[in-house]
Amino acid sequence: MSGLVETLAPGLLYPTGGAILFALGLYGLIRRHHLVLRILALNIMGSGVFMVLLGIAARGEGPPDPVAQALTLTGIVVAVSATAFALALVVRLARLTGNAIILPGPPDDDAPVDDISRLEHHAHTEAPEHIEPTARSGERR
Amino acid sequence: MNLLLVVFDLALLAGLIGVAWRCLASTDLFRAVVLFITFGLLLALAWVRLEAPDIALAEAAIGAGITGALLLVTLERLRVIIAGRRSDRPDTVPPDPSGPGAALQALHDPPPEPRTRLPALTFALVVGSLLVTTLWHQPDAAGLEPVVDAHMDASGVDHPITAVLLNFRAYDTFLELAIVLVALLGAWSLGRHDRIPARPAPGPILPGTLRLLVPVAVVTGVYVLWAGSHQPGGAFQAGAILGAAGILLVLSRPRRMPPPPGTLLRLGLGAGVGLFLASGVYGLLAGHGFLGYPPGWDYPLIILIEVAATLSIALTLVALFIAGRPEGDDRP
Amino acid sequence: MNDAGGLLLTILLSSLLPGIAIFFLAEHRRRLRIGLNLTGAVTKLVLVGVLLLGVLRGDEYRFSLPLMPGIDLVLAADSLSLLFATLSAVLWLVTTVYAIGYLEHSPRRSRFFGFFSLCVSATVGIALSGNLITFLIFYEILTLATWPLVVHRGTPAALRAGRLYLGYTLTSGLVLFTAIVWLTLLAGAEGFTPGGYLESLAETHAVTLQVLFVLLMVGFGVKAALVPLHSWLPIAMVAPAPVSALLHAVAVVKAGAFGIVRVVNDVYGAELALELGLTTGLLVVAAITILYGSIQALRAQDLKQRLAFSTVSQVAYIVLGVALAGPLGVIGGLVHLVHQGLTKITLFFCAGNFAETLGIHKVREMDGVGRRMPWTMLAFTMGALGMIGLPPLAGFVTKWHLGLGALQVDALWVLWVLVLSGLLNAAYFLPPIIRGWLGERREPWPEPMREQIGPTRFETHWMLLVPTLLVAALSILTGLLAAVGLSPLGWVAVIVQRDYIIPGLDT
Amino acid sequence: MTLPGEAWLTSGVAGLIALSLLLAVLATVWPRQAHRIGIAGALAVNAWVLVLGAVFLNAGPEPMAAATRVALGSWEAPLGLMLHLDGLAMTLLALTAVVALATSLYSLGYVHDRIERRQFWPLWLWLWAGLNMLFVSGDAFNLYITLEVVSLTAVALVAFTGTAAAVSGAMRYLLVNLLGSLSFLMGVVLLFGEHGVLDLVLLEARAQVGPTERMAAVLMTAGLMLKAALFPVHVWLAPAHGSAPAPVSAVLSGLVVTGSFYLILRLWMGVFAPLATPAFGVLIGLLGVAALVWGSAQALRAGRLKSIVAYSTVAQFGYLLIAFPLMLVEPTAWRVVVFFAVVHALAKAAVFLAAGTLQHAAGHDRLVDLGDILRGRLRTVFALGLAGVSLMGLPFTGGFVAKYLLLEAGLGTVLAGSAIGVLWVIAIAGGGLLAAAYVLRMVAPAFHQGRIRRGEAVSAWMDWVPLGLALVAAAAGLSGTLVLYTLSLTPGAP
Repeated sequence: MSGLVETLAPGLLYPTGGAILFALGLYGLIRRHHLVLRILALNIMGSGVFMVLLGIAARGEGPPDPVAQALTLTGIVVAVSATAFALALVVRLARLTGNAIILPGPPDDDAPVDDISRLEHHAHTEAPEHIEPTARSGERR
Repeated sequence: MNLLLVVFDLALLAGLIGVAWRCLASTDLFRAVVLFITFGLLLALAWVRLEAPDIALAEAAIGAGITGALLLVTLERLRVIIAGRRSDRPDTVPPDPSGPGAALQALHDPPPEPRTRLPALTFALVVGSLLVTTLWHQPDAAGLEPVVDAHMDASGVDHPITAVLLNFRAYDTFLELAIVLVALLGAWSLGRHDRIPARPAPGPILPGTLRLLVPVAVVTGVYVLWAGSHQPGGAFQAGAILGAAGILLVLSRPRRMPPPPGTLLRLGLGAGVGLFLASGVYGLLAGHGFLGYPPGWDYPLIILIEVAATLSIALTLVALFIAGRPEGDDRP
Repeated sequence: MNDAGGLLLTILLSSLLPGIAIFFLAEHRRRLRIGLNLTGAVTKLVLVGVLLLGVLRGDEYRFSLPLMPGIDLVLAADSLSLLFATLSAVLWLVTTVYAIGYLEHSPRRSRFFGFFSLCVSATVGIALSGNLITFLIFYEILTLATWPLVVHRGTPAALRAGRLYLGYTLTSGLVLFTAIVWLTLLAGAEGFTPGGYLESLAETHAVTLQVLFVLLMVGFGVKAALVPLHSWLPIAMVAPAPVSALLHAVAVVKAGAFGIVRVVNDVYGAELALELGLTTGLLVVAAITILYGSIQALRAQDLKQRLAFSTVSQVAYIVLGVALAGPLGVIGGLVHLVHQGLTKITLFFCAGNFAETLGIHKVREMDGVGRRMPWTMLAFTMGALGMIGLPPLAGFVTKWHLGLGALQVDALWVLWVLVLSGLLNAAYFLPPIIRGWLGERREPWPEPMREQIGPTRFETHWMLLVPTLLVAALSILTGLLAAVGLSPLGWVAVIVQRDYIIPGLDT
Repeated sequence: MTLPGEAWLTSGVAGLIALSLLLAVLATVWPRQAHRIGIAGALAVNAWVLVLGAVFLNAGPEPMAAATRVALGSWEAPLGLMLHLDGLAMTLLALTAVVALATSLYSLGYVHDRIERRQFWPLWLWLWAGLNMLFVSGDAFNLYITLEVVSLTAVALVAFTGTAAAVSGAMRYLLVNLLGSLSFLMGVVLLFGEHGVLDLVLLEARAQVGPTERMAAVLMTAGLMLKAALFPVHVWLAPAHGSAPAPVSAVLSGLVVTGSFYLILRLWMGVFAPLATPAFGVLIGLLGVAALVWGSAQALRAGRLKSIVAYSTVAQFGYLLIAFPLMLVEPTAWRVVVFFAVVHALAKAAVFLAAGTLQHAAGHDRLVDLGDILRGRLRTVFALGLAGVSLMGLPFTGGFVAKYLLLEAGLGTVLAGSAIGVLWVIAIAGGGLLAAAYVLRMVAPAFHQGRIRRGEAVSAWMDWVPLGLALVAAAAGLSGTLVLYTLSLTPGAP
């Protein structure tokens, strides 16, 4: 019994849990399409990494490794920053396309890209531009 | 090492994995976000168990709190956009009505198609099992704890994590502040901010609570910041707490946000990195190495940087919650 | 030695710098453009003359620039490079004048003359290259610089020809590139050495050297238009006449042939090439090309097409001479480098004059042109007779030496090839001559040029006529005065004497 | 005159980082003047890098004498963070400085709207600072952080045009980048768990062939391959690079992607060096061949000018993968690879800038309708063509010298008896032909008959900077000896 307890020390248990969370997040990232869910999946993967790191820090005797903990702290702040930016991008994308998923398939090569140096402000050109490609591709056919 | 703790660990991990699974499997996004916040709180518990109270504090405040708020406000924004209720933005394109369930995709994600299940599952299983095998092979390395311990007296602070963050690996921490700022610059570059899609709460309860909560949060934040030099706490946790207070404030009066003056706002956002960098460059010029402190000045400088960083982080987090750049920033 | 190297660089820059300046010139700066063009061409000719005298005196010229560890960009002047450099410099000057007259009223002249100058710089670079890598560099630049000239008209046909041209030349360029890298890996970045520098490898790497030789020949053979790699050349005829003249007489085709000469004589060495059995294959390919080109020329009804296939056939004489690997054969091949250049450029100028002045494109349209344009027709006749090899014109000198060379190495069958091709030459060149002088035209000439620019004082624009007569005269003189010391034949004999100490040479 | 060595080098490296960070921070808090700060800074950084390079080269030829490690805050590894400067880092710093200067000047003309300028410059200066930090970072975790700085700024800049295509490209780019970062971070954590240190030099000294190294190598390489858009995880690149503003595309294709590749190279020459086996090399090389073929095929099909250029990046990075098996046979081939990457970065940036000018003049970049503008703007087409020649690997450009050296390494493996080497040689040589085909697609319309139009007016910067950079890319052909010498000053590398 004590052998089992020894084996299941936090220094081993938590890294294992972290690895499972990492794999789980990866699975979700592949499977789900909604961008918010994908961002959640990435966050869960990140938590998995932090759990491995803190689990490693807690291995062995003595106090936990402060460097590992500091790295985790840094990692969490980086993760929240990236998440915030990603969410802002999702909102922007939804505003432009009405969707919060990236449509699968190859990118539309003929979609016009316009040139910011010609625009006074983004807002004025987005709507017509979004309509244009379908009209043109119809022509070609 | 007793059995009870092992059972606790197993239960906690099972809970974490279960919640994460439910979160990623849910078709309702709101539900997924709530589960994710739960996941964050459980994680904080796990960090406590791993003797990492600093991280637990940060996880609760940042991982669960701020991230949760960001996710919820995003869902609300998406709902508003897709429902097409907002007409004050000329660039809103109505969803393609012929698209596959376009209107629903805002807050719902249909269950994934079965044909990707097997390859995805196989891939994830292979990665996971390889990781687990690798981790089980690793020795109980002592890590850097002894090295840090040996240099604590030269660090200027008493708390090892703060010593690592603000002295031994100050460069990382500087860049971490920079990333928070860069994320905001990125969000701002996407366009001006719109109104927070919050419905004014009826009744006196919210304003009353806020009147009580915000001062408490400020006091807590300042305490956490000060405590950081000798016990768990520090600039990031404090910044997150203050930021949370700011978010509450923003939420409580969504329509009556005074536009902040552009220059002052920019200065406030850049104060953390600015001061950090200034101190670092001084260290370089004075011969203590880039981001080094002059002997004897380490404690006051660290505290000064932490104060500025707390302020900047709090401001940045609130700004990230608002997302777009304020009008004042575009004035000539 | 530094100053001496500087001369080589100056020769290169004398066409490159005006070329770059012309690129940025506005279209209407006509005088400045012409001034730059002519200054460049004359300067180059004078400088090459200085170089020629220097080399005759026995001075050495060398310029090198480190390119990669162990590999230098080397310019050097030996007698062989001067043969080609002089030819290019003379013909460039003439062609420039002709091109100015030819393109007088067409658009995008700045672009044309920019690439034109670049093209000639590359050709001279090829002539002055001191090692294979330098040769490759200029060879590829030549490919790229010629493409805009081929597609200059911008018509679908021109673009198709350009694509084909690039497809052939770039592919062969890659083959060449690979072969040269490989060779350099084996033997180092040696400079061209008379007699070759690969003997030490012959024992150990015989098969590799044979494979490399084939690759090198494929690489150069496309530009030299050896059968079966020649298809691009007749199609590239859509280019303006001065470009065709340049492609056929000076730059592209000659670059390929010159490369073959360099490889056989200065990389492998005739002895090693013989020893490895490499020359026989080359000889057979050259013979096939000579006959095939002649037969195709006979079938072609378009005048420029006929000239193009004639080029295919004539350039193979050079290769044939080199592949004979005996001193007299080499003399025949090398001298044909010059003879074919002068003669063929005469013919192309004439064809251009006919097309520009009277809109003549087909052989059968030439009836009676001798009366309308006697001078051009005279030049055409001289060129054609020279090609046929009528004594004492230039072509005869070539064929005489090739024949002797064949006898010298006991390759009797080559004599038959020469005789047969001479007959075929006569068969495809005599009809236009006969039609031109003896044919009669009933209806008036269409006169597209007169409609465009009004009446001309001579039978055509003087800038088209003078260069034509000049090159015709030169081609006649090279034949007539072959025995004089400074004639191409004399110079080639000097080269062969000085650089290829082959026993049995008695001239 | 003798240049002081060691002390200058250490402060020079730290000073370079401090300077580029200072510029970014200044631009952030003072956005109204950001473009002026940016240009002044670009010139200052270039001057700094020039002096640093001179001091560095002067300290040679012994690699150990020139290479420098800088302890930040005077805390040595393993406790503190170390920066390092060696031949590899120095080369890439110089490349970054040149491309960044060109991009900055170009952006003066390209981003002229007052409000957009304020958003653009701080992000761009942070990106540049991030790249500089990436190249000198000597710590595994710090690499993760700098990678994140680079990724976030790069994504933000891609989304900058604000069009649906750009934002969707940016979103995809961000997800890929975050996944790549996490994969990389997991690898770092594994290495830390095994060896208890993060410093690359210490890790290298302790590394052996074991499960941790293997798994970490897989995770970190996969993560970086995602970021570098190496085949087969390249799908995100074309939408992102093709729809970004032109100066951003130039930086992304020229520098950001190269940065990730640099890191792969650095890791496999250091920590993971014992893991490289011939079979692994062949696998990577095959991926490279596939990338070359696929990328070129897409570039031949793409309908938009910038898409062609973006797909060309995928194709050209195939060469870098093909170089891996060569390095296993001929260890010094890594220098050739870096030289190739440097030359590619210069040429690719020039092509993107030229494409941006044409796009601006025409108002679009659909190839079928671009002919009149191409005919009207020959200077830009010339820049495009010249840089394109470098991509083809034809003389007289840097691309030729790089291709020569690569081909030499390839033939070297054949001569060393590797049968598969023939495939590498064919791919290296034949890739140039494919490149020629797609470059011709871009340039040929300028030679068609038809209308001539100059289109919208462009600023002088947009007119001349592409040409200038294309000339630099061509002149890089003369820098081969210098670059290879600089690279030889890398201790620990063959």
